[in-house]
Amino acid sequence: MIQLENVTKKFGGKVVLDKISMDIRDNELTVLIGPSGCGKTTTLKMLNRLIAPSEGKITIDGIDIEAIEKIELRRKMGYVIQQGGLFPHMTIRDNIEIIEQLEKKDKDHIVENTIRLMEMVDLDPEEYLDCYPTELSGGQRQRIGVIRALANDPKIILMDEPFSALDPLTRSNLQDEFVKLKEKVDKTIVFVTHDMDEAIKVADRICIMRDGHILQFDTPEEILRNPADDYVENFVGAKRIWDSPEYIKVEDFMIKKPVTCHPDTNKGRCLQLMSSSHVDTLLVVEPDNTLVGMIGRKSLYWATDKNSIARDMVYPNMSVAKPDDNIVDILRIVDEEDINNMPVVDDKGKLVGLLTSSNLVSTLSRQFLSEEQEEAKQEEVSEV
Amino acid sequence: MIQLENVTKKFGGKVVLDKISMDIRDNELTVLIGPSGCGKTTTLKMLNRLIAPSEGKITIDGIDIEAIEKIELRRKMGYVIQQGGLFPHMTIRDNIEIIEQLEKKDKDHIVENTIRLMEMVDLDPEEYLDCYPTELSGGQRQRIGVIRALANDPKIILMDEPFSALDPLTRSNLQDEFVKLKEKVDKTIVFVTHDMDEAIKVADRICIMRDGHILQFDTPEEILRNPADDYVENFVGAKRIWDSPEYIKVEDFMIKKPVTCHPDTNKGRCLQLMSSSHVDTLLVVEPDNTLVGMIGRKSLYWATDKNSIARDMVYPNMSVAKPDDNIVDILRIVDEEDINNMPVVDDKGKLVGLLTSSNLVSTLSRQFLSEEQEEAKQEEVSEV
Amino acid sequence: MSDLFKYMAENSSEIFRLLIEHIELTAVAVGIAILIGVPLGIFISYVKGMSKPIIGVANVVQAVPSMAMLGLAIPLLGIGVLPAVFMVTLYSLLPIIKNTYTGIASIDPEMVEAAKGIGLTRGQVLRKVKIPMALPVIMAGVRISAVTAVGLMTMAAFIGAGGLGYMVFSGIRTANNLQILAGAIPACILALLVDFLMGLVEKLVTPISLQPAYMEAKAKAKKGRTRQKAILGVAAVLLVVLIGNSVIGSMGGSKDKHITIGGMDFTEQFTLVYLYKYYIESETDIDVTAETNLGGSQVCRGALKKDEIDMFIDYTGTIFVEVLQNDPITDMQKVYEVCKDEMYKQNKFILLNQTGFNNTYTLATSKEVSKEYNLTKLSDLKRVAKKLVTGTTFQFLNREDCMKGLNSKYGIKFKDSKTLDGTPRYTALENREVDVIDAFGTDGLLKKFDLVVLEDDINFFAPYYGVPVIREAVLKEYPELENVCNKLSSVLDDETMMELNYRVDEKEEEPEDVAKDFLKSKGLI
Amino acid sequence: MSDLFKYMAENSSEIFRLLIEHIELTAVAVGIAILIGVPLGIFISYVKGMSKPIIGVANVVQAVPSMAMLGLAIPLLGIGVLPAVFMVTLYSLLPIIKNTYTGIASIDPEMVEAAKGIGLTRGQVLRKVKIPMALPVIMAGVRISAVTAVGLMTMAAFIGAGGLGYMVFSGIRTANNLQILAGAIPACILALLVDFLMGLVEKLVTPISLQPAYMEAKAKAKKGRTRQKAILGVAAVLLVVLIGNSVIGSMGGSKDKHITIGGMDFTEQFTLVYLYKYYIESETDIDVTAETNLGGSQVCRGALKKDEIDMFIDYTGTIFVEVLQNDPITDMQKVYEVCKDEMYKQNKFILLNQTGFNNTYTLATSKEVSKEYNLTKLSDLKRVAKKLVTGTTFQFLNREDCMKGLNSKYGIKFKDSKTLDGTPRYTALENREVDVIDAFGTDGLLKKFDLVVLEDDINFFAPYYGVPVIREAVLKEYPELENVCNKLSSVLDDETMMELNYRVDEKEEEPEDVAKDFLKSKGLI
Ligand SMILES: Nc1ncnc2c1ncn2[C@@H]1O[C@H](COP(=O)(O)OP(=O)(O)OP(=O)(O)O)[C@@H](O)[C@H]1O
Ligand SMILES: Nc1ncnc2c1ncn2[C@@H]1O[C@H](COP(=O)(O)OP(=O)(O)OP(=O)(O)O)[C@@H](O)[C@H]1O
Ligand SMILES: [Mg+2]
Ligand SMILES: [Mg+2]
Repeated sequence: MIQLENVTKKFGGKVVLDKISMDIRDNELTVLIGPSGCGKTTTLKMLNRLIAPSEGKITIDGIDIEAIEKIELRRKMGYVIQQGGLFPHMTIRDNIEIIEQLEKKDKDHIVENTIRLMEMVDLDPEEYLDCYPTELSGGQRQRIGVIRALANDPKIILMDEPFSALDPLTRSNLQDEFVKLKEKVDKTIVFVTHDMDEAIKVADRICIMRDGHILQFDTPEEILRNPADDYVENFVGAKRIWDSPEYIKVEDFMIKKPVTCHPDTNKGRCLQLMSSSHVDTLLVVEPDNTLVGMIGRKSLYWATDKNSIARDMVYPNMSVAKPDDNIVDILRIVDEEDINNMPVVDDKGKLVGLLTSSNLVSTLSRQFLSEEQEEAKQEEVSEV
Repeated sequence: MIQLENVTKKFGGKVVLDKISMDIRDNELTVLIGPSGCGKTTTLKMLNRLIAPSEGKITIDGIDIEAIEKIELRRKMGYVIQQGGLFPHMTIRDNIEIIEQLEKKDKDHIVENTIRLMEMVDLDPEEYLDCYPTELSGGQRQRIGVIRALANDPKIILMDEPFSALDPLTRSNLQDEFVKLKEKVDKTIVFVTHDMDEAIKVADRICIMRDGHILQFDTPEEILRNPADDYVENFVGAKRIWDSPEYIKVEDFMIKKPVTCHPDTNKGRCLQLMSSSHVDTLLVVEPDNTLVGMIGRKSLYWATDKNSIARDMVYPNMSVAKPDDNIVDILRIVDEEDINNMPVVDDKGKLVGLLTSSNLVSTLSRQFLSEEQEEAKQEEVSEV
Repeated sequence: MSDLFKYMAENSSEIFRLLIEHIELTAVAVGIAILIGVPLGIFISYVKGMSKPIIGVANVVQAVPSMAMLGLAIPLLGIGVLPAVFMVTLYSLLPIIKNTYTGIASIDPEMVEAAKGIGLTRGQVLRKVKIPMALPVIMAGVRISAVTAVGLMTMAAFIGAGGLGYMVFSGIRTANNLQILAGAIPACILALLVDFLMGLVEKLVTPISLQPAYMEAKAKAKKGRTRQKAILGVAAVLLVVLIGNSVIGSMGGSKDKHITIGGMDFTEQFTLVYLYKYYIESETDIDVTAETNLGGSQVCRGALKKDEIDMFIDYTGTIFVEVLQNDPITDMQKVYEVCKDEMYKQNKFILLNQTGFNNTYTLATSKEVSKEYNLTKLSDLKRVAKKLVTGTTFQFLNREDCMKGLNSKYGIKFKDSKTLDGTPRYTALENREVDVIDAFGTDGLLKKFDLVVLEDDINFFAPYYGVPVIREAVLKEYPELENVCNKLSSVLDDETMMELNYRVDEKEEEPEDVAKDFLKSKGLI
Repeated sequence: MSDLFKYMAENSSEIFRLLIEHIELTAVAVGIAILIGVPLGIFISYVKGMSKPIIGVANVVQAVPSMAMLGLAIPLLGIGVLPAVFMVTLYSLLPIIKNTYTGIASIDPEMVEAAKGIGLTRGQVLRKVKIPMALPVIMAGVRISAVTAVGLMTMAAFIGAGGLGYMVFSGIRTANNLQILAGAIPACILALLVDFLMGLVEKLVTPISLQPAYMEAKAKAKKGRTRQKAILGVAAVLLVVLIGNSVIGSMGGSKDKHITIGGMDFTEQFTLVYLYKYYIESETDIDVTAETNLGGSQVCRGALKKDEIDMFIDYTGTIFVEVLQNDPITDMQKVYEVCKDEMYKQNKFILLNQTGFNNTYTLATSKEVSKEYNLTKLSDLKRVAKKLVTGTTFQFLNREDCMKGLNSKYGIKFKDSKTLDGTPRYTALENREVDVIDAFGTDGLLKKFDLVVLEDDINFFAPYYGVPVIREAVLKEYPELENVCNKLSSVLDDETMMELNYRVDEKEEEPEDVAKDFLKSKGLI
């Protein structure tokens, strides 16, 4: 665990980081994100002692890093540098292998490792290993920077905007690689990015910074669902959550007070209820709110007996949703089963809400409609 | 107009660009996009003669650029360099103003212009103009690189991944600035990026490159809707279109053969029709397919007269959609008017399709469900 | 150590004069080397094919031994400032060219591409990017050159261009370590000063951000610049004044009627040059340049032959023995005539009338002794030598035409002979440890210690009379010079020269002033 | 021009020998300078406070005039290889230190940060990043130093360390431009060679990507490297062999019983040194180091005084006139005795027996003339001079102890006297344009032209007999030397030396071989 305690950094008189504290947990991928110039790189460089904090202290597993030998500290940490930082006088191979070579690792192992890494970032080892950095494109250089940090198989990896110059396909592959890496081999990764999609995709926890302060440090889900303030919400992007629809839960958008009736209500009363409350569906519940079933106009038609009661008219095979199902689950069901309405039931079988097609449509349309409209609709929808 | 004709570039024996031809139109923002190493930067550098093509020729307004004096050519073109390319020995001010100073422009004008530009990219002139590049963060440097290219107010601007190091808010502001710039003051912009969202947002036309070839060169809409091949589709991202929902047209997802009835059909026949075809709504059309209206179960209830015919039972105030309305328009209407079904009618009032809530839901859910499911559903949906 | 301080203090005015000369010479040479070397270095970094040949030439030049270079330069450029500056400039080129070339060639090519990409012309890329970024390396070359030039410029003294080398080489010639150090130490200090000033230049022209550790010192650096500029400004003004002075001086000398009088490198000669200069200038409308400090008589004679000077004051004995390779004889008139004839025959040099001073060996004694033994002439020695102790140089003691001759030819035998050197002889005489010492006829010390010079009534010592030597062509052009010089020459006698030398050496007056003074006091000007 | 080629061709073996010496000296000096300078430059780029003082010291050293440096170094380090290498090393330091410092200090700090960031230690940052990136600048400094050192090393000749400077300075002393050039031109070529080799080193150690324009030449460069390595390999092997040789040579000389014989810088002395060396070595178990080419007799005497050599062969006349400042006399025994006494008194130097050769002025004539006028002795001249024409140097004509004396003391008056110089005298004699010429007693040319040397039966010419001079202490340690040397000395006469000189000068045999040969032929070894 890496801990920052009240760390402040000043350049000249300018305060760049202002008493920030954070815990970076082991085997997690922590993302630092924030607007340009907020101090992400500075924070990262303090972790491997390229920059000394003006105040405060940083510990790794409880040991002040000032007490750890610099070189040892840095060899334990891979470091991907923001602007690449490849050595122009070395071939790509030497750039990648420099630390391994210095540590006199087994030759064959080095070569194998390099080839594996090159393949991981989708660069042809044959073609590029003997080139010099100037012969590579921007994105290719960046990838070399990334694998240089991995070559020595460090426990901690610091990555400063490692994929900023990559196209979406390559980038997405690499993101997956890193998530896998962290999970399979227990790496602690600190990852700077300015791309919220990326952050949400890879992060275990996200630290949102601004002007040298930490605004929020939490899981992606919490940040998406409960942004700490307007700035975070805005930075994350109000519609961002649609890029992670699994965080949109049924309880967030279901109709919370659907129109219900007692199981003993008769057909006429049912029809009357539908008309008076402008709905096509009634939910049949016991007095203790246990869901019995659902009836619609169709069922009323089919029920030829004038005295049929609600309990007898309910649809068969009714699908139900749970309040913490997410919208993707629901859409999949809706899509598969071609149904329009779906009651929401808690663990004990009690009715808590209702999902309808139009309710889904209006939820889904939120991502495309502008804030104001949305806001205005919000209440309306939840009352339908 | 900048034209590339069969331009080939080899580095050593390696073919980096292979006979590419393209027209870059005046006053348009042309985006070059493609995977890392595909030759975007190389193409850009050939436009201002930093690199000479191995074969082929490049013309500007019909004049071979080889015939234009290099310096004149370059001064006519702003150039934002991929890795920043700021001069470390000059202050930010000098970096920005270097060309203006050399051209001995009016001092006051230069100062004003610089301040304006700094404010455009959201950097405090007071704070940064006297700094040196090493004192700036990655994103700050990149922004300086951008305004250096603008300082001399060139007609053509070449931008090589100009916003890759910027956070989403800053980036989005700058994207807007550039779109405005192009529209207001007639600039021709060639913009390299690897970010498809960005490309779609700012581009008039997008050139998708791969391995030194042009895969597709078209408007964003065309590329989104009709990717030239699987690679493009994949590169663009199948779900990408949901980021530009305005390109999703009603005709793309409406039910193309809704259940209709003649205006003279009586109530019983209507009910029968609904049951047999499992729908809640019937569209009432003249024999020449002109839409008369829509009836649903509700209207059948209300029509107490057993002999009522369809024509008399249609809903009042029916909203209709046009086939080239986009999904956002429709959602807005659905949202505002709280309706479930909407017939689609062409310019002549003839019925061409129908939109229903569940049809909308399944369309919208496509963005979240995986390819296979989607593919499978595709036909189903369009038949409902 | 304290000896050294004393020596330097005693000779401070001369050291200072030489230092100034040295600064002028070095500044000009380094300046020219920079003006040539930096553009050349830049040039070859652009034109690929040229770097090898040009650096090759600079290498070859650097490898030529400096003595050989001098040897080769003199026939081409003669003596004086020109060849000295030329030589030092040549030697200064390599570090400047090489470092300029290396500095510019090793700039990050991506930086250059960026500069080109934003539309800088070749020249602007150079001025705005390449030179500023290569500046630390270029300046390293310049500083190496400048410092080396300070040391090399000591060679200038070999060819009469003056400078601190004069001290060093006369120190080496006379094995006088103090003198060597008195020349070498100011040179070293000058080198430090030069490097310091160059360092300031470098700091001023180097962009702050390229200076190591500028961040912490950013504010300070900006403030510091003002002070640096001030120091440099003062230095520059001083230099311009210095060089301007000597340029104007030399320009002032190029009027219509004009001659140059050369002088050797010891006190008497300085004064003599100015004596003739002022007198000629007052009696004629000829303008005279004083070209003092040309080294030995050999050098002066060479300069006269090559028309670099028009006249100088030689000594008859020197011509007779050294040039004509005769054994010394004592007949002053015969010596003069042989010299006059031979010099004319060999070189078309004309010897004007001999002056009245004879800078030869003499014997001197104190007033006291003189009275006691009634000793005023050499011939008196026969009588009293047995009672006297001499204190002479080793050389005087062993030369046939000195002590040995006195003994063998005139049977003069002293009671005892001690070998002593330099000033100690005079002190020993004063303390009466010795009674008679040897001396040169016009030595200022004779005057200082107020001694009695024994009159050479037996014509024993070979004559070393001062005599103006002039080229025939010059005399034809300005025939008036003959009378004027002769008139002055007749006024100058041992007594006078001794006095004048005394004033310059002991009282540390300037030779110019002493000369002017004397001429005025005699009503000559 | 063609003169020059001829001269160089004629002296090619000597030039080559000097060149090899020069290469050894320069290589060692530059090698040491690199070993000191580069680490020092690196050191001061790390330890901020040190850069000023250390560069300051290097500046000061650079500004010391080289002559003064020599003057100061000799008392400390004596003469020979050590002070020469020391001096050149000192002068080579500044460019190396300064450029190393500048190169390292001006590396892009972001690059250094990257290196630190990925976990390189200070040393690794230095080795892997800083040095490779600064290499062009460092090598520029090294190349400047190396080339300058080639030129400076000519100074070595002043203190008996040999090298090409020997040619240059003896050329300067004798105003022989051909000789100057014959020394200077190989030095220049050597400089180019050194720079070329250094260039190869630089190319090999510089990462390809930092070399200008590597891209186009990438494939070529890789191929080229093999060839470069080969060239460098050969050069390195040669150098090691050279230096190794001289090191082993000098080590071999440090056996238990051991003396060093010094020699001056002309042909005869080379042979003499080897003659005594081989003879002593064969007759005793003393090991002798030959320290030839020490400059003039002054230098040898200095070296003897400072125990740097133990013995050398001086000339009686030289001691008598130059050291003791006597007027020349003709009595060879008296001269010898005066010299012997005085040298012992003054320095505890012991003059062993005089040799039989007298390297003084003589007159010579052709066999033909000799027969015609029955002319074999000087006294014969009285009789026939009126009919003869002499061809002599200007000096001979004008010296009292030469032609003038013949005239004045013996009334010998020739029909006519022409002044001629050098070899032309011999040719003129051969063509009978003149009948009698002057010569030095042991000149090889006498032998070459097979001339008759007129016997000095009137004891006219001052004696310049060769005489071994040895320190008393040495003789005490190895008393056997006295007999051995005397035995050899008695064998050496004019005839012999003339023969030997002739073989070395004209037949271009090596002095060692000639000496060995001679001793063998006489059954001496
Ligand atoms: N100087 C060079 N020498 C050799 N190969 C080069 C050189 N410059 C570029 N290349 C190669 O040309 C190809 C195209 O490079 P280019 O820089 O145009 O790519 P790019 O499309 O801009 O990529 P990126 O998005 O990563 O910046 C790459 O494979 C690169 O390795
Ligand atoms: N060496 C320095 N001297 C002075 N100020 C600095 C220095 N390094 C960084 N700064 C300032 O500190 C602030 C934070 O810089 P930092 O590089 O940490 O930003 P960042 O969050 O990494 O931004 P970006 O996303 O643009 O890379 C910036 O305002 C920058 O101007
Ligand atoms: Mg950053
Ligand atoms: Mg690129």
